[in-house]
Amino acid sequence: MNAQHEKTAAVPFGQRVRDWWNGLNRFQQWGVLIPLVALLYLLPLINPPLLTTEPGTDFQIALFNAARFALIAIGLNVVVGQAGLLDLGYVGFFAVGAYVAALLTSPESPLRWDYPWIAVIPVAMLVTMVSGVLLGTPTLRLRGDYLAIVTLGFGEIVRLLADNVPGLRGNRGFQEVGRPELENAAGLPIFNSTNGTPWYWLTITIIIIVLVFVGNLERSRVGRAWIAIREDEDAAEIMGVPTFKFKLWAFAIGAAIGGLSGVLYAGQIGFVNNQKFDVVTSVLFLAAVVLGGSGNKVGVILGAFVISYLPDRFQEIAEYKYLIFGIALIVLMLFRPQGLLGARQRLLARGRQAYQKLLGKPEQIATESSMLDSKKGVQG
Amino acid sequence: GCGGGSGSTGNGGQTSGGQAAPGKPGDAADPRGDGNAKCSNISLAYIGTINGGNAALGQAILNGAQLAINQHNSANAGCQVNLKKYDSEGSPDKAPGVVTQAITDTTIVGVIGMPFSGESKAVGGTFNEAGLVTITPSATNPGLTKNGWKTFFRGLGNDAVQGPAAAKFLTEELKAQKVCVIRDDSEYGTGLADAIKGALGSKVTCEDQIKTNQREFSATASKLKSANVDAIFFAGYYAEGGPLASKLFDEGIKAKFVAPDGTKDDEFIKGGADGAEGAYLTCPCVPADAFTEFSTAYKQLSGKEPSTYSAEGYDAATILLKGIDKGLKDRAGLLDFVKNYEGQGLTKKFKWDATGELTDTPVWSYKVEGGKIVKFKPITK
Amino acid sequence: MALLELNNMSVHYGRIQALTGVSLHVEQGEIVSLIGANGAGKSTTMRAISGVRPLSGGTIRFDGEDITKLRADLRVVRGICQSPEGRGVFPGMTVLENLEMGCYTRKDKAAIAQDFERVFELFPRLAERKSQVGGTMSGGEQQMVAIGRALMARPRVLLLDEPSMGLAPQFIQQIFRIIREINEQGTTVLLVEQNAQQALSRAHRGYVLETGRIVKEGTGAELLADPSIKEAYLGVA
Amino acid sequence: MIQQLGTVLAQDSGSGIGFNVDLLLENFWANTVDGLSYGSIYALMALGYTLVYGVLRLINFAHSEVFIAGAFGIWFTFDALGFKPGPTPSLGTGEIIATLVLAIGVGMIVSGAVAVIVERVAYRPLRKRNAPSLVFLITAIGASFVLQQIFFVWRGGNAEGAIRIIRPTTQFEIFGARVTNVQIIVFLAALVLMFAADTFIKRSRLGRGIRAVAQDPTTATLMGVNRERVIMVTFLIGGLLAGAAALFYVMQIPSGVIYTGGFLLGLKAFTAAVLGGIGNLRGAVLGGLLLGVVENYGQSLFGGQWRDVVAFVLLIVVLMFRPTGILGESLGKARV
Amino acid sequence: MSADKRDDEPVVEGGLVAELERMTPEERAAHEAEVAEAVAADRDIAVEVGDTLLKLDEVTMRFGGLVALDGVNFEIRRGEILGLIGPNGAGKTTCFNAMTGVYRPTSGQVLLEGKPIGKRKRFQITRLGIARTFQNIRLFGEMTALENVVVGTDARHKTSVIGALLRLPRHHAEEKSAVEKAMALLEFVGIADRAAEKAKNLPYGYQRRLEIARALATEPKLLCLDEPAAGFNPAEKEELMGLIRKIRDDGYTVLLIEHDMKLVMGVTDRIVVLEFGKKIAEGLPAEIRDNPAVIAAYLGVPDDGAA
Ligand SMILES: Nc1ncnc2c1ncn2[C@@H]1O[C@H](COP(=O)(O)OP(=O)(O)OP(=O)(O)O)[C@@H](O)[C@H]1O
Ligand SMILES: Nc1ncnc2c1ncn2[C@@H]1O[C@H](COP(=O)(O)OP(=O)(O)OP(=O)(O)O)[C@@H](O)[C@H]1O
Ligand SMILES: CC(C)C[C@H](N)C(=O)O
Ligand SMILES: [Mg+2]
Ligand SMILES: [Mg+2]
Repeated sequence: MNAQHEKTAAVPFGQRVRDWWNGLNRFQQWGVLIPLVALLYLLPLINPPLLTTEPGTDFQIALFNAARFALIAIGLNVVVGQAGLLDLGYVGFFAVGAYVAALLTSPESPLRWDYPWIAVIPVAMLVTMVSGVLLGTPTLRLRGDYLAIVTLGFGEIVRLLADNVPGLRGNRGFQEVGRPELENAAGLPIFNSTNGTPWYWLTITIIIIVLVFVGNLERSRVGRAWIAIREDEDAAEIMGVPTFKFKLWAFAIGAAIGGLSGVLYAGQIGFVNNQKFDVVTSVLFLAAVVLGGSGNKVGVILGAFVISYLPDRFQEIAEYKYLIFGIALIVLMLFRPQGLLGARQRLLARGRQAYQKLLGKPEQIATESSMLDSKKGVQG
Repeated sequence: GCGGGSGSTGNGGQTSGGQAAPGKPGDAADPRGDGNAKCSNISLAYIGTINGGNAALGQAILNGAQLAINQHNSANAGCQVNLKKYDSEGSPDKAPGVVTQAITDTTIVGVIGMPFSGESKAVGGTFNEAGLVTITPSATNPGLTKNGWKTFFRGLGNDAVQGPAAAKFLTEELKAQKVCVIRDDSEYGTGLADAIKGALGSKVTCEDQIKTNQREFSATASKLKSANVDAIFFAGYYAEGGPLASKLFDEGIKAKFVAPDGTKDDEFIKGGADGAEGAYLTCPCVPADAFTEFSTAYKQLSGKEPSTYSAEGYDAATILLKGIDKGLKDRAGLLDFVKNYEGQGLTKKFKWDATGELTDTPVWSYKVEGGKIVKFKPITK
Repeated sequence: MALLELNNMSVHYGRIQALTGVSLHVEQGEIVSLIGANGAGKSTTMRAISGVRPLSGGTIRFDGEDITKLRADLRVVRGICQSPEGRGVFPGMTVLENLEMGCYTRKDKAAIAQDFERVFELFPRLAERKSQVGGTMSGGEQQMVAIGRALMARPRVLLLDEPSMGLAPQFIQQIFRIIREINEQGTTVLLVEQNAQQALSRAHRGYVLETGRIVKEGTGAELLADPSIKEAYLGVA
Repeated sequence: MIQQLGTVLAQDSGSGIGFNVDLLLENFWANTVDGLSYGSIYALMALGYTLVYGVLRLINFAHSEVFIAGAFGIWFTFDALGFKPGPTPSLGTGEIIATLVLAIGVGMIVSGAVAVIVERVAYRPLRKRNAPSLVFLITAIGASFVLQQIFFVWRGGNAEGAIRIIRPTTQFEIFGARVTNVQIIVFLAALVLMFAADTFIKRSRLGRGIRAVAQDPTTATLMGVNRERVIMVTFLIGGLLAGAAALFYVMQIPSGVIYTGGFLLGLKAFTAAVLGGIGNLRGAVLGGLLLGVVENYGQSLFGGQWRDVVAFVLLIVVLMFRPTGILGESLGKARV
Repeated sequence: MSADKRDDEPVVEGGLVAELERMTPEERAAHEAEVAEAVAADRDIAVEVGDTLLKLDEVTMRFGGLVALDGVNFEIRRGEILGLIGPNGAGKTTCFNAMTGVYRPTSGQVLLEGKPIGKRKRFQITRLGIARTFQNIRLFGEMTALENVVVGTDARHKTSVIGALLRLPRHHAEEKSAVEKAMALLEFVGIADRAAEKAKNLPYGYQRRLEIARALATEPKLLCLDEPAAGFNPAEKEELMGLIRKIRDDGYTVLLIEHDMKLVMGVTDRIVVLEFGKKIAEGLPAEIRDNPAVIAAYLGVPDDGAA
């Protein structure tokens, strides 16, 4: 009994935080969330001393990079974390988004149009969604790592098309990619390539919206279907889950979010060429998801922050930055093999209430407590 | 007024039937100035490849600029100018990040760079927005000055000059009737190949494209085998140019190999294995071997002989230093200074037109001989 | 001295304690049955003996040697072999290759050939299907492969985790006969069975496991006669 | 708009896509010969991917760096022997053979050692912690980064110029395609190595252990298989083969050795492994050689810049029709 | 939805017993009514009790040279518990696979309510009303027990992806009822106390029960159980028999594969016997028990200590 006592006491930190959070009611949760989000918005202005990436990298830009990465990670998490489809070519969708933005707004593009920047977003999302469906339709019947390698191939093909299709300008790229046209009082553009703050604000606003939608999905039959597919595709289908349809949706939704972040990236940098869309980038996206805790939205945001932040932070010692990065990746994975925040462990939202109603006690995520209960039961 | 040619000290020993290289013009601007400059907390920046692809080309420039700064600082105790270095890895997609970084550093008032055309193009608009003056010692793509950027100044002749010069070299010097133009996928290679094609016209009987970082050239080799040309012009950088030359040699392709400034570095000879020997190189740069004082100082600093654009880098830094020595401390002031600058440099006379181009732009040819790049002939002056 | 001896053994799955202070011993030449309800910790005990689940307390001794920390594969070399719950047939290997895996640590070619004969005799179905891959066999056929494979190892102690699961009635009879037989030939057996009636009637001794603890032990006959066991494990009828 | 879209896709000088059937027919045999000798590199590398994938279900992204480590080892061996980049020295046959044997030995040892070290330092601790499989993948990428960056920090961003021991010269021709001494050496040596690896895995007890661990690690342990040793041997074999591949690469590729040099090659080799049916040794060899050859046909047909596209399209098309590769995977799955 | 269930004792001891005992009798009655209500959903039933629900018509299944099913014919009538028995490898699981779309029969067809299931996808077959459990348990290991069951209920849900994205009212309603129903089902099979535990951490016997609950959640017309008692001790088997009967009483039709003769004889209404892919007998339990062919092929001569 002693041993058992000790064991239950040693609840890991992440679990404790989660338990605490789940213990709060809606209002208390909002009470914690709102100041937290406010702090996030204020971050570029505060530029906290220890966190800052300067002088190596401009902090505001670093924040934008991190936010953009987080958006990508959220999108990829739908595919990898939720639906369990290993996608090594996610960068392809990111690229499609960036190129759509470039083609529609760069003066070097024959397709340039005159609509405001904001109109690029739906077009880019639609195009990437379609490309997701185009890739998914023939390939989604492949299982596991075969899918991974096919998506990797897809990512490379997208990049190579950017290389080889003359109108996509290969290495030369498109310059002066469009941005939101807002101007400040002095008539200068608010969105430019040197000031990261407006871009950062825009991106986290988008992230919050996306999180709401993705969260809705996650807590619905769609999210459950994804997890079921991830766990056992055959069984899921035999239990009535239209697996192919839901996999395709995961792909399309993930793709659209990837495309969206591509647009933001292209706009902020103002330049798009074929170099940023290689396998390594793709794999770094994946690293953000896994590092944060595949399947955990908040986790992958954290993971994305780490992946994007590290190289920016060590920009000063540029020669070593990727070495440090690689070592950090290995070490972090070693210390947190389940991801920084661990995988999702929450019951479905309504499940908690049902549990409460039926048993008159809060949800028990921790298995050990149910173990104790079972001691009484089972066999007399 | 042409800087090249005047005051030649001769250097026949190394040339193979070529002409003498121009020596240092007597009135070339000296970064040391009068030694009384006053300034504080002010920097210039080199932005370009340092460790990335084709790093040797960037380092040659960086060392030249560093030499000018060192000379300036040792002569002017009251004005210590910092040279900040940013590695763009030579690639247009890495450049925006580092440029942003440089722009947010307000002590930086002028930039030596960007060395390559592609990266220059990617960030020209950003510099322009920030009003930060840039003098490129080497980016040659003609289109760069057509973007309306107010901050872009080119310290050498562009490929609208080098292209026709190279074409002239191919047809007149090498007597080539059939030429294959191979380009890489960079702004530079693409632009230059177009310029050459325009000048050669129907003599271009075959074309091919390779990619940055390509390592394997069998496709190009087999294309060339069936094309049967007299000469090959490769528009690109040495990282691919060397191995390409090597592969073509191994495949028994005998056509003359001609390449531009991007290939003109000792690294080409290493990479070219058996194929580099006998290759010709064109460059809108004058041979630096006669700038004896510069060469010695450069060698002292870097432990190497000056290379392709070392002297141009030195000149660019010198011009910016002149402005600082005049007491200019902000970007706007220095930009204005450069715009109106007129003066003799080590390599040529500097006076920019409204778009940022020079008028005085010599092109030379070089040759690989005995495992070294030696000057061959001036093509145009 | 007991051949296999568990002393005050505890096992955790993460923070869940599955076994608490389990002590039991198996003498050379015995058949010992372990019975208990679903989730009592029977399989966990077997895994711990084989070394694929680490102990969080207590010791395991085999033939006088403390093997608590010994690597799992070396325990096989010492002579402990298990046919695991859920069969663990290698799905991509043929029946023959699966059986060969059983004698992975053996080098006595002649005796191996004999054992093949014996296994094929016991399960003619396996002889018919030598080159079918394990993964496509039916549930019961897979169970045959798993048992055959364990027999191929010629262990000193054979751990059988629910060997009758999924087998048709005529095979269940046979399985218990085989267990008897190999025991008589000198193999010690530790048996986990839901079919408690069968298991206890064949066993020399038995233990009852309840929520991770041993609650009863005795000879097979004693336990069969115990009314509380009758009620809980043997069914009313 | 449609018209403009046309401009974007339109053919342009030297790029764009077109069909050049004549060039393909003209170069068919040359392409085949080149493809086989280059494909040998893919095949040897693919074996390493397939083996590791077999036991750990892990796409070992660090394998390309295991390979490049061997290439660096070989480069430094040449360098230490006094050979330098630039023109090929003229050596006697004996000297050449001795140098090559030494080089392949060094390459194999270096790559083998690096592979085993990566296993020990990066993957084994994760196994101890029961990490989910994606974590291995990310760690593999981390390891790949670290190895690459070690070479970068040490040797910089420029390629070590190719050092050559033999100048490729034509030995004979088949159907008008020249076959060089280098190609003969590479192809024969690779065949010997592939055969040896295949025999080892198929015939030896350890080989059977590898397959058992691949299918069900826990049960394999219950059968007395030492899982850790099996895994180590797997990495070692993969490393040795990659080291040999490194020599064949150095002999055939004019671009020298650079820290990023293994990446695309590794990617293609992995593609080859999947093409053949991952986990299947003969599939890996078949996939490697096939990829080498088809890539070459593709490059004649569509132009050099489409070479890599051809490789990946081939992969996708093959998987469409054979979802587990040409020869199928040998790792079985449980039925419903 | 027959009212008599309310009077039934809880089938499985333990589990919620402690909680239930705390309730007042009225609360308890209400609670049980809730459970019963949720478990026996209002399914539209097209077939009368006793009519043919599912029919196997000359179903043949070949794997290479192996004939796993050889022209098998039998039918399942609505409201009955049909036992499917036979030696190992006789083709029982293959029958299930052919019925649920996992395999396509080489020849012959499966008809549900007179209509061939044809080339329908597996999930469509489930929605038509055939649900199953697996011989080798196939749960969603990382999901909680409750969530596993809710996935089953989703088979009947109509919320679209867009609806879920925007949380439309239908989505709300479906979610709410799904969870309640799932919880009730868990209670029905007796594992509600471990609703929040990951499926993979449940002991074997609990996992089997969970599979049954999940299959029931799809509101099948026909429930197919593949060796549900494997890994149960006799006492637990006894409980399982009660559970199966109760499922039938709720209006489901059950097809049962099982090797435990006591269970099969005790619970089934009719039995079909397969051997080597062929049907060798069909009839009432008592007939089958005494059928010499079945004894020879399957049952064997009763052994001394046999249960
Ligand atoms: N991998 C695991 N993770 C967490 N808990 C586990 C795991 N395996 C088993 N358990 C728990 O440990 C306890 C004992 O399980 P075990 O499998 O040993 O039971 P058993 O007696 O073999 O039951 P059964 O008769 O159902 O096979 C159970 O409560 C089970 O939930
Ligand atoms: N995919 C397959 N490939 C080859 N043979 C198969 C396949 N599936 C089943 N079989 C064979 O078909 C026969 C029938 O198998 P099935 O699983 O239906 O048996 P079963 O009656 O369920 O037996 P058990 O009681 O042992 O579970 C077996 O001999 C099996 O080996
Ligand atoms: C350094 C130089 C070779 C650069 C080259 N002229 C370019 O425009 O990119
Ligand atoms: Mg068990
Ligand atoms: Mg079966």
